[in-house]
Amino acid sequence: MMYRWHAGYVAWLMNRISGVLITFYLVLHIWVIHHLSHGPETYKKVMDILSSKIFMFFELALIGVVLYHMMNGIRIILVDFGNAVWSHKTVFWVLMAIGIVLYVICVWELAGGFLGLIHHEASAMQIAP
Amino acid sequence: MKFELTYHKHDVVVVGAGIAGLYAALKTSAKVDTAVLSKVYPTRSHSGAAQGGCAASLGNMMEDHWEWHMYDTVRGSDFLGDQDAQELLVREAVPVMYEMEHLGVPFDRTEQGRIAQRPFGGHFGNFGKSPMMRSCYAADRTGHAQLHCLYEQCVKNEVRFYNEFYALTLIIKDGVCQGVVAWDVNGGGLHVFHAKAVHLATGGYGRCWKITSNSMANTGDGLSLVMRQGLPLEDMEFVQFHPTGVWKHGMLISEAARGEGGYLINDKGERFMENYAKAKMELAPRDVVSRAEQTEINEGRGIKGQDCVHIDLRHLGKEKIITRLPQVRELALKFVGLDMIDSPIPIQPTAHYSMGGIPVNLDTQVLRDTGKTAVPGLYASGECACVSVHGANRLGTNSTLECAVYGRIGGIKMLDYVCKHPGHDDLPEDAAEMAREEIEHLLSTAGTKSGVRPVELRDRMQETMSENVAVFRQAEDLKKQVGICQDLRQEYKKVAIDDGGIKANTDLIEAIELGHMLDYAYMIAQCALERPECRGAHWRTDHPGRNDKKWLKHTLAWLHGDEIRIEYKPVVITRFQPEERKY
Amino acid sequence: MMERIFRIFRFNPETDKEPYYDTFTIEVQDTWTILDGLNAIKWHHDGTLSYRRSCRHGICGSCAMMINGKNDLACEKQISSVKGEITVEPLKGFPVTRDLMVDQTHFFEGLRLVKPWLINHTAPPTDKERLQTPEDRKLLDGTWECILCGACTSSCPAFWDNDSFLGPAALLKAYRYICDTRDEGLDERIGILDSKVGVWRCHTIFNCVEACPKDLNPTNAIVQLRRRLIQEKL
Amino acid sequence: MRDRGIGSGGVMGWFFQRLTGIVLVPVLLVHLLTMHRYHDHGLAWEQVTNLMINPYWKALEITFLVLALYHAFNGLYALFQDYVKSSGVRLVLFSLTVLGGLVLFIVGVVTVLSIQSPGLVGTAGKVLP
Repeated sequence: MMYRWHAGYVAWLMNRISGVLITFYLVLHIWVIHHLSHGPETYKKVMDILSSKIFMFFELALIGVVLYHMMNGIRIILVDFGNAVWSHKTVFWVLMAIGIVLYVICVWELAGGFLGLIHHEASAMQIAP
Repeated sequence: MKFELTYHKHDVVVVGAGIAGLYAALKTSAKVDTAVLSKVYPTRSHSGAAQGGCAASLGNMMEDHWEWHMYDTVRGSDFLGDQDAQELLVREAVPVMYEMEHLGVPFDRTEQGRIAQRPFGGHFGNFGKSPMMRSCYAADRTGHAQLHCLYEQCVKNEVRFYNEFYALTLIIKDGVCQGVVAWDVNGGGLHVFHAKAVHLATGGYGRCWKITSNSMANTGDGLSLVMRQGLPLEDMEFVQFHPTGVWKHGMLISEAARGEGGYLINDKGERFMENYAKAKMELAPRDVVSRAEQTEINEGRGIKGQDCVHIDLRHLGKEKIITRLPQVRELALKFVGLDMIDSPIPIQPTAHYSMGGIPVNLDTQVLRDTGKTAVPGLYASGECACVSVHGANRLGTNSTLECAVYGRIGGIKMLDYVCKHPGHDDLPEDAAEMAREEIEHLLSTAGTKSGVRPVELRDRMQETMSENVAVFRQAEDLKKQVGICQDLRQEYKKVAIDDGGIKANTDLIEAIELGHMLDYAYMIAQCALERPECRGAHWRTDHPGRNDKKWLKHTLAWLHGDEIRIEYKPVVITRFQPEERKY
Repeated sequence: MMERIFRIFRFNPETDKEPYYDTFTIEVQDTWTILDGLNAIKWHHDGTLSYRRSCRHGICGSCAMMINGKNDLACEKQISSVKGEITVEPLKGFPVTRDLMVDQTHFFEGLRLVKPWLINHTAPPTDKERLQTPEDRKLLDGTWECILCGACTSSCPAFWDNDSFLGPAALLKAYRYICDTRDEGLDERIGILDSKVGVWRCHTIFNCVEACPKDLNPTNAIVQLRRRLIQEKL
Repeated sequence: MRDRGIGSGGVMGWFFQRLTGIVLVPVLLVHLLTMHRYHDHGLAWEQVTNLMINPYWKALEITFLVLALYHAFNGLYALFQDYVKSSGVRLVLFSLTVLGGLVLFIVGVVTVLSIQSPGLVGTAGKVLP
C-alpha cells in the first residue's frame, strides 16, 4: 500500500532499502576482512575475486548507497533536532545535491587520487591520526 | 425484515453531541451512567461550525455588566424572549465562560493573559449606547474549540458514546419519558435505550431551506420526535436569516468579519447600511442587516443585478485578516475562489438559526402545554429547544452561549432528577413498535420504482420554503406554502428509496429525515401565517410594524394528524418593558 | 454545466464479496465541489451510494476521502481543480464499512489513549480564568485546529504496518495539550507516548503533512513530543 | 490489532540510532577514504596491516565496527517491528539480531586485534621504517 510520491516518502523508502543493502554489505565486509587474520595469501585470494570488474561496479554502487543513506540520515537529524520539519523537502533536495558532489569526489579520490595526488601508501598514512 | 433489537440501560441518555448535549453529558457523567447518541461522530456536530465567539460580560476589554448584555439580548429578541430565561443566560454566561476556560478551551488572550473579547453585532455597552467587546473567541473557530474540548472532557468522564445512532422515537409511558429508540446506522438494527432521563440536543431546522448555513445533518430530528408524541413546539415561525452567507452556497462568512470592521457594499459601491441603521451600521442585529440586504437586492441594487451584495474587508489589511479571520478567508478562497485581502466577497442572506423549538422551562424540562406542566424525564437544550432566550431574533455569539449555559443546567437538573429516582420504570411492551414500522415500511419500498423519490420532495420543500417563508413574508405566500407542505406530506406516504440494505444505509436515513422536515416545515409555514406582525426575524410585509397589544406572546403549535392546532402563552417580562427597536 | 466522470469505490458487505468501481457520468456546475457531485449521484442516479457528509465547509471532518489518490475533504475540493476522470475512494488504512464510509472507532479509541483533556493539578481560580499570555497561547496554533477527519492517520505507512500505532492525529492532539502552558499532564501521558505505539513509531515520512486538508503539520508535533520525551528520559 | 502501551517503546533505540548515525558520518568517511582505495585491485594486505598496526587505527576501526553493527542491526529490528505482526516471531527475530550482531562483533574484533605486526613482505618495506 502506498499514499503518494513526494520527497518525504521517497526519502523514507530509499532509506529503508539502502539500510538493508548496507547491512548485507556490512556482514559480507566483516567476513571478507576477517581473512586478514589468515595471513596474506588467503587475503589476496579473496581480494582478487573482489577486485574483479563486477565487484568494482558493486563497490561504486555501494558508495552511492552509503552516501544516500548518510545524506538522508543528516536530513532526519535535521528534522528531529533542527528546524527541517518545516522545510524537509528543500532540505532533502539540497542534501541530495551535496550527496552527488560528494559521490563524484569520493569516486574520483578512491579510484585514482584527487587533484593529482596520485595514490601512494603514504597518502593513506597522512590521514592517520 | 431481518434486523436485531437490542436493549440498553443507562441513567441518562443524551441525544445529540453538540455543545449543549456534551455539556449536559459532562455534568451527569460526573455521577451517573450517561450515554450519548449521535447521528454523527460527536466532533462532527454542527456546533463546531460556530465561528465568531461566545458572549459573556467578562469585561476583559472594557467595562461590561450582565444587565447590559441582558438589555441587548432582550432588545435583540424584539421583546419576545422570556426575560427570566434571558437573565439566567447572561448571568450564567460569566461563570460558564470561566468554566470552559478551566476545561481547556484555547481562547485568544489579552496582553494581561485574560480571555480576549471582540465586538459583535447587536452587543453594546450602557444599554445600547456604545460599542461593546463581549465575544470571547478562539480565532474564528470558537465553536470548534468548545466542541472538541467538551467532547474530550466527556471521554475523560467515560461517557458511553453511541456514534452514528439515529434516534427514531421517544418512549413515553403514562406521560413520563422512559427512553428512546434508535437505529444503528453502521451496523443496522434497532436499539432501545431505557433511561431515567432523556435529553434532546439535536440542533436546529435550517435544512428546510434551500440556501442555508446549516450542516446537512441539521434536520432538526428532535423536534419531530417531540411533536409526534403529541407535544407542542414553540415559536416555529422565528428563523434567523444570516446576512453573510456565501452566495449560492449558503455557508457562513462569520459575523466576526463585520465585527472586525467589514463593510457591506451594493452595486453602486455604497455602504447601504447607512440607510437602514445609521448608528450601528454593519453591526446592527442580523435580522436588520438581512432585511437591508434583501431590500437592496429586491430593488435591483444587488451586485450586477444578481441576488447578492458584497462584503468588503480589504481596508482591514492583510495582517488582520490573516490573524483574526483565517477560516473565513480560507472559506472564501475555497468556495468563491476570491481572496478577501484584495477582493470583496459576494454574499446573500442564508437561513441560519432556529429561534423556535421544543418548549422548555428554566430547568430545561420539556413542557407539554401553555402552562408549566413538564414531561418528567424529558429535557431539551440548545438550538432544538426554545427556553426562549432569543425570542424573535438571536444575537450573534448568544447561540453557543445558550448551548453551554442551558446544556450545563440541563445536566445539573437531570443529575438531581436521576438521583431522586433510584430505579428504572418498566418499559412499555411495544416500545420499539413505531420505530420498527417506520424502518420496515421504508425498507420495503426499496427498489419499487413507482414511488416518489425523496429528493424530489426535499427539493420542492426547500425551494418553496426559500421562496415563500424567507426574509420577507406575506399572507398570500404563506398560505400557498401551507398548501404545498400539506401536499408534500401526502406525497411522502408514497416515497420509495433505492437502498434496501441494513448496513450503512444512508438512503434510509435521508428519507426519515425528510419525513421529519416535512412535518415541521408545515408547522413553520402555518405559524408564520398566523402571526400577522413584524417582530425580529419574522417580517410580514402585509402587516407592517410590531403589534405588542395582540402579539406579544409565544406561539405553541401541536400537530394532530394533518391538522395544526395553535395556542399562545404570555411572554415573561421582568426588567425591560417593550420599546421601539432602533439601531 | 459540463459532463464529468466519477469513478467511485463501491463495497457493500451485505451483498459484495469484493469491492469494485462504479462509473457515473454526470452534469456538474463550475462551482461544484466533489461533495456536490456525490450528492448529485446519490440523489439522482443511485441512492445506494453511501458516504459521510455534514457541514459542507471543511470544519466537521465527515467527508474525508481519497480523491484522485489524495486525501481531501470532498466538501472543499472543487471539481474544477481535478483534471479528467475523478476517482473517489475511501480513506486507506481503515476498515471499509460501506462504499466511501470507513470505520473510525479504532481511530477515536487511539485518541482516548493520549488523555486528550487538560490535566492540571492546581484548582483553577474561582470566578476567573487561568491566565495565559498571548505568546503562550500562540504555541497552540497549528494544533487545536485539527478536525479529526483522519486523513493524516489514514496516509501513514507506520499506521498501516501497525494499526496499534497512535498515528499522527492522536499525537497531534497529545501535543496540543502538552504544549498548553495550562497543562501539567506530561507525566501521565508519557507512558503511552513513550510506548511501543507512541512517538517512536513515526518514521518522519511526512505523508500526514501531505494529507492534512487543514494544512497542519502533525510531524512537527511528533518531533516536538520526542524532544520533550528525550529531555524527560535522558 | 497489536497490543498497545506495554513496555518501553524504544526511546533508547531511537536515540542511539540517531547518535550512532551522527558519529558514523565522519568515521565512515575516514574509513572509506583510507580503506577502500580500489584503483589498484583493492588495498594490499600489507597496506592494510601497516595501517592497522597503529593502535589509533585499531581503535577507530573497532569504534566503526561497533557503531555500524549497532546502527545496522537496530535498523533491521525497526523493520521487523513494522512488518512482523506476530510478537512471538518478533521476539525470535530480536534474539537473532542481537546474536548476529554479537557474532559479527567478535569476528570483527578478532580480525582487528589479530594484526600484530606490519606486513614485512613485498612493498611494505618501501613505506615503513
